[in-house]
Amino acid sequence: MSKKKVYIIPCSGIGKVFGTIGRDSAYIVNNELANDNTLLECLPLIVKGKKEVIEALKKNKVIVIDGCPLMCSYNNVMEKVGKVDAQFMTTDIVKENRDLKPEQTIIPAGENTKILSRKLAEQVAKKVEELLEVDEEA
Amino acid sequence: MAENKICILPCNGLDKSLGVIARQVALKVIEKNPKIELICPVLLNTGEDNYENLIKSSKLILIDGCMTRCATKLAEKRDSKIIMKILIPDMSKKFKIKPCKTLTLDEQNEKLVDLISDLVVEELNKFEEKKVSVSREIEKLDYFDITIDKYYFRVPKVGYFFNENDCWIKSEAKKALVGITDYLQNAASDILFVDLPDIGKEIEQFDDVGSFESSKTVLQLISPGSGKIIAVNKDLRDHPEYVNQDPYGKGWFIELELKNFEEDKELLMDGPNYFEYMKNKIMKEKNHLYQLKSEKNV
Amino acid sequence: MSQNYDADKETFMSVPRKKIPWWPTIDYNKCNFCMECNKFCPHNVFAKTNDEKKKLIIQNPYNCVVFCRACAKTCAPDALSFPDKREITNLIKKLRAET
Amino acid sequence: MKNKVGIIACSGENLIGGTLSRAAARIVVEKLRPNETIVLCQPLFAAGGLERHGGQEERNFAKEHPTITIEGCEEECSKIAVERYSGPAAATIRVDEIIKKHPELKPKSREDLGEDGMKLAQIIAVEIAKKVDELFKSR
Repeated sequence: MSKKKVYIIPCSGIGKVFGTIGRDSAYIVNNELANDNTLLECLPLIVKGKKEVIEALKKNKVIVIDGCPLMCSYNNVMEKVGKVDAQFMTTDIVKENRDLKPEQTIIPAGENTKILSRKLAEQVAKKVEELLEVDEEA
Repeated sequence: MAENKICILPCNGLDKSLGVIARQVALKVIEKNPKIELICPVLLNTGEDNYENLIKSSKLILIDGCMTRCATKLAEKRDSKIIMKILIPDMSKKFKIKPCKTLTLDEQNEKLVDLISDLVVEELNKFEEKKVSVSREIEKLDYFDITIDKYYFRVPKVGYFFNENDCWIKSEAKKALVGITDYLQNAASDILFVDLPDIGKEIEQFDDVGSFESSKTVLQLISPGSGKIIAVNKDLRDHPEYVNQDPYGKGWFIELELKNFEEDKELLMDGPNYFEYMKNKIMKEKNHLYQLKSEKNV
Repeated sequence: MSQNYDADKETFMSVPRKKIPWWPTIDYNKCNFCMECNKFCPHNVFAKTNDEKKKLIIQNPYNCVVFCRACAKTCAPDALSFPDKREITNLIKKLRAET
Repeated sequence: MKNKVGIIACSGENLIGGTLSRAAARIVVEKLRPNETIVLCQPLFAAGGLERHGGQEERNFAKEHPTITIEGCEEECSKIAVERYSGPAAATIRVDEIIKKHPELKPKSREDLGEDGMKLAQIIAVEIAKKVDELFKSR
């Protein structure tokens, strides 16, 4: 049996810098920090109801990264997939680093925004490990 | 208002264990606190007079089994005064007990019923202690509203007074709650930090009594009233988003013991006046922004 | 604000804005010209100049929002001060009574 | 008041078309047509029904204003979301098709478009702006 993977689903927020942090940290996790264990999938595709994607998420672990209290990623994944194994809020990383104010620019991201994305990515990568460990034990 | 009864209305959905739990919770609650009266949702739905009258004159605890929220719908149709809403799936998450598959509850689910009913009774006690502020939070408000592009602004029609710094005050007898308006929370965007003043401080009208910070800016709450700060909304420390989500309710900042509200009021606007003032301000800003953007793009 | 902003028509609490002397005063002995206040203020109250001694000035005093002191919070050397709030409130009351 | 056009980019995380759609949408609302357009969020559409600031505001806007959807691939997620909740989109732009027309431009990656990618985003943005102008003319 193939080992389970962790899907990272950031919210696709486009109006504010918080969406950018979520998206960028998902890329850092998937490209660098937990390359072998993670996959990305489009939230819009899940919202649309693409069957193959939803089935894949059901069989694996899912981490959502939300940019604001509306929790689009969490709510949509809960509705379509029926479970979320862990959730991160990008606003939390901003709160934890009050001295690092994210710049308001969305494209390209500012320097502080990049640092925040990396910090969040480190937390997410740690969670990826935890989720897979628990799974091996079980 | 004080002698109002407290009633509990469960959803009674019998086709899912969630509904069964909702029903059991209601029964457990009245067992634990016999002062609370039970309203049968089925009988209420048939339009039975006694229940109709009771629901209008009492404070209501709602227990919904699932997202269909039948109890909430029944209550909202009747314009009742809701003081607490319980959603069983939330509780199931909170206490980490999954609803069982069968319609007769297993031991774990019985335990869940017990835990939820304890929570309801406990919350109710807290509510009784600080009746004033809680009932203010949950009262249903009637709003003026306006949509500009995709942004939506509201102003309560009655009960609130405003200054030109976009802060509100809502008095009840000698006390008042103070907060910021929908316009100001929109201007700030997602609020991440709220700094609250010390309890006990005496303030004058238009003193700044707190600040809030988004990733965009830092703004101040400028008090429309004078008096002594007797409470601050500690919930905002963990949930600053309440200010964005519910600026006139859960997002209040401070509670004042009023000194001279009649005099303060001379310099404040009521709901209809503030709504006009706010609309003007938004339009002016919109035009200004329009110009700036046009200039930038010639 | 942009050029077609007409300060003469602005009012605060029904009083012409130009009759209310509320805006920050810069203490040039303290100011280190970090420009944080200028960056912060969305109403363009401040402006930068080429004068070495006064690199920052109050350009549009009547753009300042009466009772707002938010810029002072951004000022590390504490170089910004405002008029006495109570006096301003009393003045507003007096002017309102006159009309 | 001047009416606005809603721009909904698929913004998909898992493909370069998503990142391009996102960048192009930002270029339009920030630089090319700031006064004529407003950006809407696709997943927020589906999260409607939340008490406040939920997707309901996005849905209502799209009901009352024309919308242009920007799709990263053939799934056309944004178009489908708009149709489901607000009615048909006024226009749809397919990023993957524009990419094909410009084989000389090779965007770097999903996370970093690179110079070529930004050029492509600019081309897509101009296409969107054209559609915006057409919509304004036709009313």
